[in-house]
Amino acid sequence: MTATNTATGTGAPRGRLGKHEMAALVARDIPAGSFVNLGIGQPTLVADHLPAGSGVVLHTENGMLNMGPAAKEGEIDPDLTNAGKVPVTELPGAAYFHHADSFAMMRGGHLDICVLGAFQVSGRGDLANWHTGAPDAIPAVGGAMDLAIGAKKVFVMMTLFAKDGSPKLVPECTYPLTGLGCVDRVYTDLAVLDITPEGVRATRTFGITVDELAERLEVPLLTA
Amino acid sequence: MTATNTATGTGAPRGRLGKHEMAALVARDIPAGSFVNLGIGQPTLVADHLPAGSGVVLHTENGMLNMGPAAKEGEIDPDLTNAGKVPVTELPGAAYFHHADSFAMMRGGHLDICVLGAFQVSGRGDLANWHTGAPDAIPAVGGAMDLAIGAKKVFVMMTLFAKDGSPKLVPECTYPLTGLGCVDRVYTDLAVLDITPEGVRATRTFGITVDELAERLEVPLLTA
Amino acid sequence: MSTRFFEQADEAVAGIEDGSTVLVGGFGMAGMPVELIDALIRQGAKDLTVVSNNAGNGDTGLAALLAKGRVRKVICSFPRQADSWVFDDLYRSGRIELEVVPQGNLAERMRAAGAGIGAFFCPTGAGTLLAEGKETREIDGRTYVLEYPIKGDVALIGAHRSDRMGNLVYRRTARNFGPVMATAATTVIAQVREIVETGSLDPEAVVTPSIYVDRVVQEAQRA
Amino acid sequence: MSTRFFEQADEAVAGIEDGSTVLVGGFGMAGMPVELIDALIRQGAKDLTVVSNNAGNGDTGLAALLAKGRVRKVICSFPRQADSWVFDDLYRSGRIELEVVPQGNLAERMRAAGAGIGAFFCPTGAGTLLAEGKETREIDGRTYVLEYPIKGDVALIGAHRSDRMGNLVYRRTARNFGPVMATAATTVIAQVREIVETGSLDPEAVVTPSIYVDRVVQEAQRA
Repeated sequence: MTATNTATGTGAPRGRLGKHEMAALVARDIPAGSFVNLGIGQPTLVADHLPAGSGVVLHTENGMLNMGPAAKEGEIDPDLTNAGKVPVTELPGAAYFHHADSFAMMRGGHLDICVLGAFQVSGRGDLANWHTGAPDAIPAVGGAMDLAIGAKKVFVMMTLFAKDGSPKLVPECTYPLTGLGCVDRVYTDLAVLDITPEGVRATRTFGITVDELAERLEVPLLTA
Repeated sequence: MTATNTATGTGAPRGRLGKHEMAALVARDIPAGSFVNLGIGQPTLVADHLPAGSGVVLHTENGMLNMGPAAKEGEIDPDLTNAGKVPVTELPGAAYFHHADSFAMMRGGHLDICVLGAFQVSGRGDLANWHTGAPDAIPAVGGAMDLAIGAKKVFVMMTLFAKDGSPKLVPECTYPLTGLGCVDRVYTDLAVLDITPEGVRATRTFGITVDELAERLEVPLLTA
Repeated sequence: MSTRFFEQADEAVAGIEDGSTVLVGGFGMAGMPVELIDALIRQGAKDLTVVSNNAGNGDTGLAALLAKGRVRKVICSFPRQADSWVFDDLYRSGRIELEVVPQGNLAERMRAAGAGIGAFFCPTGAGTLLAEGKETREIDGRTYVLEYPIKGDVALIGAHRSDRMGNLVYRRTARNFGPVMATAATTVIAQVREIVETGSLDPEAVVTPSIYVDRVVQEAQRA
Repeated sequence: MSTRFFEQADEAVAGIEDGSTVLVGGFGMAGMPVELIDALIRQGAKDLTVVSNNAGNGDTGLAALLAKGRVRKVICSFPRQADSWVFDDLYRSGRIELEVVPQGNLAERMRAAGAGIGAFFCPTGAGTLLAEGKETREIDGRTYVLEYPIKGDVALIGAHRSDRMGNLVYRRTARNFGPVMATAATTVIAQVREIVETGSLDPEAVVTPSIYVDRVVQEAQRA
């Protein structure tokens, strides 16, 4: 699964991961029994790749632990949605709580892992994922800042380069920040990047070598 | 009930109230439907004088609303006590909550009335009821400070004079304070005293005139 | 004081004054007190500050209140949605103020209002746009932002059941902001699906005790 | 991570280190995790800071732990009781430290630890002995005292039931400090009367979700 040669775009390096492969990769790195929040968008795909019996418990910030998969036709309950307002289901052992208790859980460092999308991540682990900074954009933050600072580990899932070819791993975020120094690991289509106190380390690459990668990034990559 | 001639001690003015009469007086002043916390000691007697159907809801700070009377033989449940650790009972419509929620309720100003005992009350409504200040005393505060600052109205029940004859309504408390400017009304054996921004007003007296009372106190009494 | 029960949502929202801060429960449609919002539109109070997670969807409910020009300011975490065109238009034309608050701060600031906390140091948003101009402090090596309570004059919330005392229970994730808002407003008005006899709710499972609930009205129309 | 279940209280308390801060639930005997305290005595950890509402009663439980000289400091709201002779004696002879904290501050400071709050301004105790030396601030005309979190290395709590995931429910006023302490300690150990199948607790009535519970042991002996 880690380095299958699935080209997902023209001109892309062979071996680059698609979003489902990235999600599968994240899922494999989540220890059994973890309490996890999956952010809106791509991170929700991670749920589909968690092995049965993993005992991973999903949290949704609108007030629930042990959230089940998206509701199918006939299962939809308007009182039961995830943070993206998509109807979901309840697993045995679920618990409901109000918003202050839910965010206390997040902000108090009780979630083991949170997986978020991002516009940019800096080499120091700063995260930008809530605001494009465009002057006419209406700012909307939701729970992004709370998730960013709260979980024990923050994983980001994103493509490593934007559509215009610019890297999304940057020396300094140019988009407005969500949180400072909060990201632990970045899962991208081309590499898994650990943000460490010493710097950024590419622990796995997909269809590209670390040297090739280093050439395309302004953030230096640790080599050992 | 307000001014029966029940002498409760030798040398006491005729008409001075006993503790049950004081409790009855407090009970009569609690509006129907109020949410009330009765402190440990004499204030708990107030519950016995609330008329049936008053709809007064009792709060106990160890996590319950709609507390019922003390448990009788055969009703005792070690999981159900009041703040004085006395076994109590549950009324229909009760609710349980944890300590942080219970004190949030108190400190957030949601209780209508709290009735407390006191060592001293100052003319400005400062309360001293937790610590004798004796150098060898082990300090113990419990919920006294939270109750003092939290309820919409704080009523105190106490004898107006200590056993040594010194008044317990004082210009400045000499005992360590529980709260500043928090007392609204003081029910004593000799008078009901309202603490107002203008000063202390004796709204009712028992077996003593306001002038006689004024003579025995260092705190001036409003006369109009 | 005792919870009052009303037959009509219009009676339940009577007396809401111009200039009020109104906390509005719900996350998406779950827990949204739609009938109370509709009644507030008919009631006519204006110059309102609305505190809610979102800033209205489609053309009904909160969006309709906004469309009538009754709202001066919105305090919310996520105003921008696919169907938030009413808010978008008002905002872009400068006809409404917006304070964007991280969702957890929104909840915690209302909790603080309800719990008598004067202000609190919170890690969320430190170093970001949303903390600009706010007091910060380093505590044990971490940067915190000082946040103040958000108190409502009125809260409009949706719950599942009320007993005849006003004790409330919610259902699933429709619980969301309701219990917090119920602690944070001077007058709390709940729309419920069902009113049940006192004593029929499990005292261990009451989420909002009656002390927080001023007025209750049963939904006229169930979704 | 997943809650672990133990057959014996002695196994459940294994690994508590000397010098730990131990939060101990209960208000009087209600919710007091007696078997865990007894196991902690056998386990032998010393130089402990104990955070609990009281400072031990009679000669058993917390009082027995104190009597063994294992506790360096007690943080509590009400140490002085009719039967607190063990604490009284240690305190008067200078063999134990005491921090007296208003009961609401005790609860709220642990809540803050669990909720990621760095510090909070609180009205309780302003102008009294217990706020001496503490930072104060006037906010909207009222004086508040800055209070810091109390975080535990370990919490020992008593609950009524646990399911096989570690979700807890309590019973009546035995709930008291348990749910708050469960959020505020690194390792949370619960003694329960009954372990039930996952799915048999009402998800609306779970008070302490399993995320907060590290270890569970069923009481060997029911009161």
